Amino acid sequence: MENKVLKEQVEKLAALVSGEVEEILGELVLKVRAPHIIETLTGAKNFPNFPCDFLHDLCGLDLVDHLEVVYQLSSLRGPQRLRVKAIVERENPVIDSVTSLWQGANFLEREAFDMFGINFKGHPNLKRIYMWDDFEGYPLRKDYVTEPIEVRNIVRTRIEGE
Amino acid sequence: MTIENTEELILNMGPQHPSMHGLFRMVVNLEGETVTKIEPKLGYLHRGMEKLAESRTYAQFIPYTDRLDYLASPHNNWAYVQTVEKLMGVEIPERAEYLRVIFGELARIASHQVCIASTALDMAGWSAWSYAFRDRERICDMYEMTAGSRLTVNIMRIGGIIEPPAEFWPALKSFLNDTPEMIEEYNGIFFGNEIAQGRLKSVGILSKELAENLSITGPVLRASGVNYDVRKAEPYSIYDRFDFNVPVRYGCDSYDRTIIRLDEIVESIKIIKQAVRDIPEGPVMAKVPKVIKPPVGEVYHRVENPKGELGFYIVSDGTTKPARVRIRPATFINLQMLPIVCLGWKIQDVVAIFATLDAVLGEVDK
Amino acid sequence: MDALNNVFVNIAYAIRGLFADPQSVWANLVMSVINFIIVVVIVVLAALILILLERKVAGWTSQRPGPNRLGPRGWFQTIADALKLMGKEDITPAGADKFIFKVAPMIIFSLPMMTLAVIPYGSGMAPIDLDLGIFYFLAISAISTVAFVMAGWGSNNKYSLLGGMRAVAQMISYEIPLLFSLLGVVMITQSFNLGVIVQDQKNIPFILIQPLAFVIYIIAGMAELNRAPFDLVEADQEVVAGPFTEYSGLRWGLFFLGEYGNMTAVSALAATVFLGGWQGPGFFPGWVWFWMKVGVIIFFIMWARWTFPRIRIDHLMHLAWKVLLPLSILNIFLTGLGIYIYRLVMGG
Amino acid sequence: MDVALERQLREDETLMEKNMLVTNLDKLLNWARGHSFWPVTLGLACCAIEMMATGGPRYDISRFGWEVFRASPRQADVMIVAGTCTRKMAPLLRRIYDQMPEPKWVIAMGSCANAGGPFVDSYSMLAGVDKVVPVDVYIPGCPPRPESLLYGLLQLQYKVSNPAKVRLMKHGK
Repeated sequence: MENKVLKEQVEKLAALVSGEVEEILGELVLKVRAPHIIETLTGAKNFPNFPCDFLHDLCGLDLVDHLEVVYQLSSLRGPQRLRVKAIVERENPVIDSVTSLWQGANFLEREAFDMFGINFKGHPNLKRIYMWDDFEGYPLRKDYVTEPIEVRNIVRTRIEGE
Repeated sequence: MTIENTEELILNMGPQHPSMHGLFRMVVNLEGETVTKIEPKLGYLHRGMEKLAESRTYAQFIPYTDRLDYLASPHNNWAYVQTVEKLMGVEIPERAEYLRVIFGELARIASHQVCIASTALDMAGWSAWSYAFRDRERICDMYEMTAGSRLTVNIMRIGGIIEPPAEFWPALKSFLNDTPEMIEEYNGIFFGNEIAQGRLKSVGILSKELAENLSITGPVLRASGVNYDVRKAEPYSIYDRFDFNVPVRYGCDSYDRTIIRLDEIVESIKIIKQAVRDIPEGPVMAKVPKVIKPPVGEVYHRVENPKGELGFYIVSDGTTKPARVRIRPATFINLQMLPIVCLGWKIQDVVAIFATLDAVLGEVDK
Repeated sequence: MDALNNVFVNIAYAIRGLFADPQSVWANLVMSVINFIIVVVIVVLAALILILLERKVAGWTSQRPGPNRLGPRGWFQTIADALKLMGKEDITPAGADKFIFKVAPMIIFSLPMMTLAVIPYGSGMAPIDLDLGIFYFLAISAISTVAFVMAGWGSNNKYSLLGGMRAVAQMISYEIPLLFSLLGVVMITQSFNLGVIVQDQKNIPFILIQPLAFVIYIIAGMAELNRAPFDLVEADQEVVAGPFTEYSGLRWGLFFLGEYGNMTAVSALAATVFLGGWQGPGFFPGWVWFWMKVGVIIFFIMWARWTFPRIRIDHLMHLAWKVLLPLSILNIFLTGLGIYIYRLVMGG
Repeated sequence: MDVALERQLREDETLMEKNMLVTNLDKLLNWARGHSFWPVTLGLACCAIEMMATGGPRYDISRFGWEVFRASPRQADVMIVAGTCTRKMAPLLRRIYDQMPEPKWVIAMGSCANAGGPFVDSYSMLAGVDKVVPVDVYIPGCPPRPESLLYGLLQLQYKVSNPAKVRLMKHGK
């Protein structure tokens, strides 16, 4: 019942932002293009009866021909769950930051930037979070080749201030 | 007279610092003893788990999950194997579910004990630290009987769990019998202490709205007055069969964030007692194919880790290795409150607030 | 008994007797040197024993055995530690203010020797029988603040600086209640001389007349010593090791010696002023009683250190200025009132 | 190794023991050093919990007099590298090592510190801390049990107290 109402709302939203709705293993997935992401998430956050207002997780995903940013939404007041996927180009991965909607997206977006090189427009402090600042490449992309062990064993020089 | 050209003291705490629970680093701006700005810096323990998962088979990745939140390793195993089971559609036997709950709750107790211990230690309460570690050893013994390892237990399998040996049950029973005394001791030596209360009470207020906005989960969220626990809200495994409360506190301060763990220990003991009472006989492993090859698809599953919600997002491309394993580390996200909440408090409070978050860097940095 | 009681005094007489004129300058000089050596030995021995005792007490409070492998019951442990510290490299950081950096541990180490010199260890056994004993004691122990600041500043380390600043705030604040708590006793005895104060406790130790002052003294004394729960200066978890962060090897060992020497001195003063010093109900010679009383206070201080969490800096200031200081002033007032009434009644 | 070389080595050792003035002092100092390792708190990952457990009531490292975990590397003798050393951490690890005063020793605790452990093929990992600092004792395990850590420290104690024997052992004797 709840799921049905939620599905209707998601479909309505999908029509608004020209996205697609799928159901994978009992969970609603809404796929949109990157420029619509703020619109979509604002819509999901303000669903009338089942607001998906808790950003659970945000992560990047490499599908070889394109990148995706996956948002896991849920709510602290209900069972509703929604997965929003934003399709980002591989060559020029740019998407709007959602830190204005959820402050909690701060570290998560930095992580996605660090691991996939996705550029979050409007992020207050978009720097590498895990790797050191002059690290090259985006490790979680499929085309990233881990350096051979001989290279990795050369100790890098300390960055001033560390 | 006003003094011009004063400078803030920029203090670099960590990564090697006794109160940073491993390799956390933060750059603190100080005005006297008062904090004006904090910048957390992570990644000194980043081991690239998610990348490693892509070159391991599904079963091979289970031991790696142990090393995420190493204080509650059964929970990490549990979250991961459940996600894979969900992807494959495996039903696991009753007894295995009960055993998983028992080990999960034991891990919760052990993890919370370490949290209480390290909070006490960060405030120089040495005795409280050693009391909690003394009791934790008994849980480590129980792990050891079953899995042969004390910390990184690797206890769960895709489709089941290890059957504990016969001597596990008396050990568990005697541990459960001693818990009331244990809780009494923690209360006496740490929570009842005037200085400890003065250090923790009404310090580091994390309001309910801020907590929700920052995606904070777990005991930290519940200490801010939000009654949300995945075990109740979206019962996984067999949590819907047990009668337990979700402890909620409304103080939003460091004290509540710490003592709520003691409340959770009490509830966990309740759950274990019920599980021991109800546990059926039977097999502990489901029929799972030798080569685990989930169908193409993706699944997100979360469990209530002692530190917050631990989520696994697995994308399968139909081969024996996952295409992407995303770990949602609870404390990584919870840490975001640090720069906001600590402002205006003393440097000593920052240490205490950080301790109450119970950050485990293995999970934060992955 | 008497012979045992006076064994050290008699030895001193015997040594003086070796000179043609027992009160000559030369005899006094030799006695001073001997006294000095004795005090140094007391400081070093106290530190060696107390460090082991501390580790044993730490073990006891946290249900561990503590050091027990090296020698009988682990008694050689501190000797090994001390020898090891002597063999360590002595690092002076490049950015340090070298003179201040090197002088600070010496000052810290010299202070307990100066203070312990006026304590009467037994009847007639004060190395220096000073008329202004308490005054001298407090004045000298106040210098340690300077040494802490020197160590904190000289190290050129932010943690050290923070620790040094904390030391100033804390030790100056607690100096005042410490001083005021002793004034009650001085009012009763009408003397600053520690020997006289001990003599006056022949019938009743002052802890029974001045219980409030004793409590204030112990708390303020612990704060003066930077012992937990007031160990903000060298708080491991916040400022790494405070002013000592950059010190290594023997220099750091001197800080250690100084710390434990100071602890002995503060406990010795407490034993002298409040617990009756070497006065005891017999059984043992007076100097044994004295050290037993000192031991009890030291044990209490250690016990508190391993049990209590660390206090916060604003609570620390609150405790000093808003609780201890008014209470100590109240104590002085009550003592004065008591003396007045006593005189009225006794017709003094 | 041939017999002649071995004999020569032994003679060297006896010569040193007999003729060097400082040998006896050295012996005393080595005895002291071996019984008073003060570790620097360098808990990197999972092994740190076992290191803490070693300090806890059950295993109690303080029996041996090694419980004085110093926060400042300046006052420490032993660096117990407990856990995974990543490439981001490696220069800092080296720096902490450099800050320790001589004589100093390093114990690599756990598989990660020994050789990278299960994470060795990850992009951010260093395959063992011996690439950064000279390691005296390797303790295997993931994580090693507290008893293993104590045993490793005892081995280090043996090494420190008997430098001559250890020098000979290095040549396979």
